[in-house]
Amino acid sequence: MSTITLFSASDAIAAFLLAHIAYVFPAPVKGWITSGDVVLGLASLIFGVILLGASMINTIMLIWWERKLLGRFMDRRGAMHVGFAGLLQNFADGLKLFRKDTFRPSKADSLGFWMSPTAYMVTSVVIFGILPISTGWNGGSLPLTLLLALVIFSFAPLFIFLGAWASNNKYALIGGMRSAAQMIAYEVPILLAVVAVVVLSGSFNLTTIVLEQRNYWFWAPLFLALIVFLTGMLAEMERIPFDLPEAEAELVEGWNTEYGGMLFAFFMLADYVRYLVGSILVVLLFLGGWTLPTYVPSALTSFPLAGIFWFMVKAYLVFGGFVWVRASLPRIRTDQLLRLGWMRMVPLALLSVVLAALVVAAHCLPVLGCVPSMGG
Amino acid sequence: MAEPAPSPPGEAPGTEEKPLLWVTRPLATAARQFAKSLWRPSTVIYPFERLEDPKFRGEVAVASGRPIGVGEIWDNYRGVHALNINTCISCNLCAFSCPDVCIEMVTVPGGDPKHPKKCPQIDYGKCSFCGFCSDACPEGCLSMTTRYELTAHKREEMVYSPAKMFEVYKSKLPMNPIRVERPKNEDQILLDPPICIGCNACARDCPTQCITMLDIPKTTPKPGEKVPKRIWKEPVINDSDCVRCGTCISVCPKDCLFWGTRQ
Amino acid sequence: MKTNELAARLTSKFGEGILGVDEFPGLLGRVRFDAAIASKLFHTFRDDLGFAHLTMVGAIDWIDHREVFYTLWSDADRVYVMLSANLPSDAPTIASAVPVWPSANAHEREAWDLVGIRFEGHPDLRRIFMPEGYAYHPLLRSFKIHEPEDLEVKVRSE
Amino acid sequence: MSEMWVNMGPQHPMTHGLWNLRVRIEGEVIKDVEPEMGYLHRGIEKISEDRHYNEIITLMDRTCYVAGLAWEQLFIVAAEQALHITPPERAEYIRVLSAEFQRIASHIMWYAAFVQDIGLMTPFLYGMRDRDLILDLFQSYTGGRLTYEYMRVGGVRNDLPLGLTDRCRKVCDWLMDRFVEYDRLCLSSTPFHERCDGLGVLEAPEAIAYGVTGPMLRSAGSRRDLRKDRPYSVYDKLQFDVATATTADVTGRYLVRMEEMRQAVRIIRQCLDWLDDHPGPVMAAQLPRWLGAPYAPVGNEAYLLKRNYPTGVGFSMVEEPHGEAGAYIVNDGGEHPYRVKFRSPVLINIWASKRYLPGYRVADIPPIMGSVDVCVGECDR
Repeated sequence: MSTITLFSASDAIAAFLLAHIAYVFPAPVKGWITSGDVVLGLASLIFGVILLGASMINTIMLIWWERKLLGRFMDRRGAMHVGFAGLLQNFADGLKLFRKDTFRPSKADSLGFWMSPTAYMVTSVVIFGILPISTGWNGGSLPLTLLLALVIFSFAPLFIFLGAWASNNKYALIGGMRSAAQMIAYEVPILLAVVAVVVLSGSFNLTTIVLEQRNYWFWAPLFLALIVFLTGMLAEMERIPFDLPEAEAELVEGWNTEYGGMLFAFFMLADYVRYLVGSILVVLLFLGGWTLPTYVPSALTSFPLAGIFWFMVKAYLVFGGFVWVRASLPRIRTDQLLRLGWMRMVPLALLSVVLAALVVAAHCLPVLGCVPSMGG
Repeated sequence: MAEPAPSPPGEAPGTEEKPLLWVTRPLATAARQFAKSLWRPSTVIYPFERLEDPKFRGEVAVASGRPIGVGEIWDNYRGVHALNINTCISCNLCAFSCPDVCIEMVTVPGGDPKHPKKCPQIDYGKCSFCGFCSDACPEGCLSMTTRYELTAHKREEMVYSPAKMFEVYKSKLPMNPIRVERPKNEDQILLDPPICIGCNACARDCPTQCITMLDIPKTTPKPGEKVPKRIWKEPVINDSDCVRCGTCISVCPKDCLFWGTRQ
Repeated sequence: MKTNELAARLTSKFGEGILGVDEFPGLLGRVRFDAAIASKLFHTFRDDLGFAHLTMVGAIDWIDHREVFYTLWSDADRVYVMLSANLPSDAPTIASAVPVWPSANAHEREAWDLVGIRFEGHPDLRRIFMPEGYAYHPLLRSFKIHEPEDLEVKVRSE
Repeated sequence: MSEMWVNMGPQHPMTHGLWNLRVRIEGEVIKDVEPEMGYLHRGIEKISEDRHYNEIITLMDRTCYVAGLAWEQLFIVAAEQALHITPPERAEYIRVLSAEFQRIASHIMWYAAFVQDIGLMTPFLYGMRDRDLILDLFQSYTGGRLTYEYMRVGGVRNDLPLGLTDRCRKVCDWLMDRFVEYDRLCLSSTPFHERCDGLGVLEAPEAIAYGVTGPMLRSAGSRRDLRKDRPYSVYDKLQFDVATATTADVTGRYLVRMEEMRQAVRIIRQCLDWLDDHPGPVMAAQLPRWLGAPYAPVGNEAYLLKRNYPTGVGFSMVEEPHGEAGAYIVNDGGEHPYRVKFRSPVLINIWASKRYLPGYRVADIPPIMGSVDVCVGECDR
């Protein structure tokens, strides 16, 4: 592909830097430094830093977006004083949290207590490395990107439970256990809904899945799967109405009750990273990724970085939907949540797999104008 | 035992209207509010938009679809007191009526040296803004305004001296226009004449100058009593001017004044 | 039911245990009774007279003695009645109403806490408002409000 | 998981105030509870013994800080009985108007806090927004937004200002629309029913035995309402229905409170019509001196013995927004009451949680305790 991608840009920067640094070293080292391996390594590093910065900024913008949206749903304004329309408010909040003392309860387990926020943060951010934001804007095009993303996404309950247990607090422990139960329960419908997408697209590669949606976006045939996926994502992201692990009415702050200052900020930021990842997955799997329908005038899709722009617009709108749900529904109970997951979502997801298979079969029927390109 | 009555029709609203779908109605309600408040939510950006600003009241009322304006009758608010030092008669009634004992009468310049003028000083750290003091004020010089911002860095700053409250008065804030209906009070200050020594303390300290010492012909001294060699005087209280502050009772050295009803 | 009917019924049942039935504004009456018959009287009021609802238990310190009063409500007659018993100040003890009306539990804890009435047979007679180990019963007339230093010391020494 | 005690409070989002609910749980199931009160005990009964009758009114506002006027009415009814004073009828109507508006404000406050307890924050802001209108009305005739100090022994502080009744009518109409909106957010929502149906069940006989009153009792099908059963003030001249439900659970309490708000609007409208037609004084013509507006000092100790004040007792029970509040005043003929005893409905309703909480789950505590409508100020006094 001739367009500049994020990775090729990082590669160029790395090569440029190494080529200029190499002069100071003797010849054998010089040769090794300018070799492809080192360039690739540095390029990956630069790529990671750019990605981290972009994801963090997007995350903080997401918090702003939620605050503003939620404010309007509730007949109030949301953040509005720091920066234009409160855009910088979350940076200010972050600074405030950064300046706060981080402390550990005396009877908390040291390793688990310190490790869990970091691990939670890392496992959340690292998903960005494999999500294709636009054509060419991903780190690696592995054949099983989708599965990898979901696997990393489901690490979280482990670290949540670790941190909750380690902080030696009853509320935290209850919250952690709820979190583990809830996330494990909702892995199943999510994966089944994803299976429907995979059946329809014939690939586990996210880029391929997006490209397969060039004729129609998958939400139309897979509406049931979309509902299941959205519900499951709400549960995985622990948002109202499924935010039982941090149900503040009974559990104070749930599993992160004992965390304060920057540690809390880590948890909170990682939460929003996960919200962003969830919204992006919805866009990738069901809403056509960075593509727009063909009847859209080409002026809207041809400007520079149009793919990323439309992609982010979609992701933010999907997250707006999550905010809308948060503004209108109360939180449900653990047993009801599990019942909803196993009794309603799993059958619906299975049904949607069958529907996807039917759609594929219909494509192969000659009377409907067989489109044999489906499937891999 | 309470009679267990089945819920009559119409007494349990909402039960008859079943939701169409799970969550559609709450979602629609929130969305409607979103559309309504998109341009102008009904919250107030407090330090910049103020309810006491008349222009602003209308704006909020129109924008948020409220039936009445925000803070429409703001002037009745019971806020910081305004004190008109010039008309204060030092009657002490405000201090007596204060349930929190936060009013202290302090000397202000303006009185004659023998009888210094005293005006109320209010400790807002204790004040509960009940308005009993301004209700009790017979001259209407202590009144409550719409000022409500009382933050201070030190406790001493919460104590408002008469001069400070006079500045509040001079700032022309809207005064509380509510005048309290005073019940007719038949109790008066009465005199127990045999005990009175005519010392003039009550007339001297009366804030409204409604006590005059009149010559009383003291014709029949009690047997064995030593008759002072001076003219007997007794206080006579002009009842229409009396504000019933009780100052005369408290200064009377012989406790010969008391509350009662004239037959 | 009228006040005199109530008086007649109670006197016929308890005899000298009932010290008198007074007129009381807004109530069916005030039954003054001897603390010795408290438990039986409560049962009579709940079971025979239909006063199922105990609304208030309180106590007054009359310096030379203390008075415990109970107000009861009857759903059938739609009327309140007040029971009151005088207890000696040095041993203010009366039978608990908890076996009859469970709602007396919190009321009696409050009366013990604030006025120092002992309710015999109460399952859990602890202080309810004041801290555990507090030295005073604040609603006694001998307790003066303006003694902050004194209070502090007493609480700490416990 | 083995059993453990969890302290919910004194500073906990569920408590709505300062009290402690100790819960013994096994897994997520509640085995036993132990409410602990007293964190907000201010000794109002003791302070009242040192205050003039009218000065106690300032305490009444602070007894329950969301239903100040209801508690003022409670005290006033008892005090007027103890002092043998009859207020003018117009004052009674204004009091009922205020108390009913206060009932709506308190129930809206309850609604806001309760729905936030089950995780939905939007109604909180809607509720606060709508309650603000009532506070605006209160401010326009009492002068206060939270602590009103409006009622006086023998009447009320001042008459309604011009145009207030029309403004009240507008607010009433607007509120009726808002109640529909509240129901749309909660009653038409399946998750709400999932969270509230069948929780905290307390049937009527048990509720009566445990002394539970107010909406909690009426949600069990009992038609007990002191405004009907033992009318005080002018409630016997007003038309309204007693709101009841049959389910005795959290949803039932929600329905009862919502209906009570509608009935309160109905009462308010009748009061407004009456007030428009009957101008007149709002303060009794004859009052003892120490109750009049200037609270002059009493005088010398020697002459205190000369006074001839009436003695008496006052007993009042009032249907307060949280339940049945009571006051018992002993007037021994002084300026201060000899003893004031208040009955707090919330204290008993909370205490009965020993009966209606065990068996449910930890996640059910917020909706159940939320449906009690806890106001710690009046619970601890």
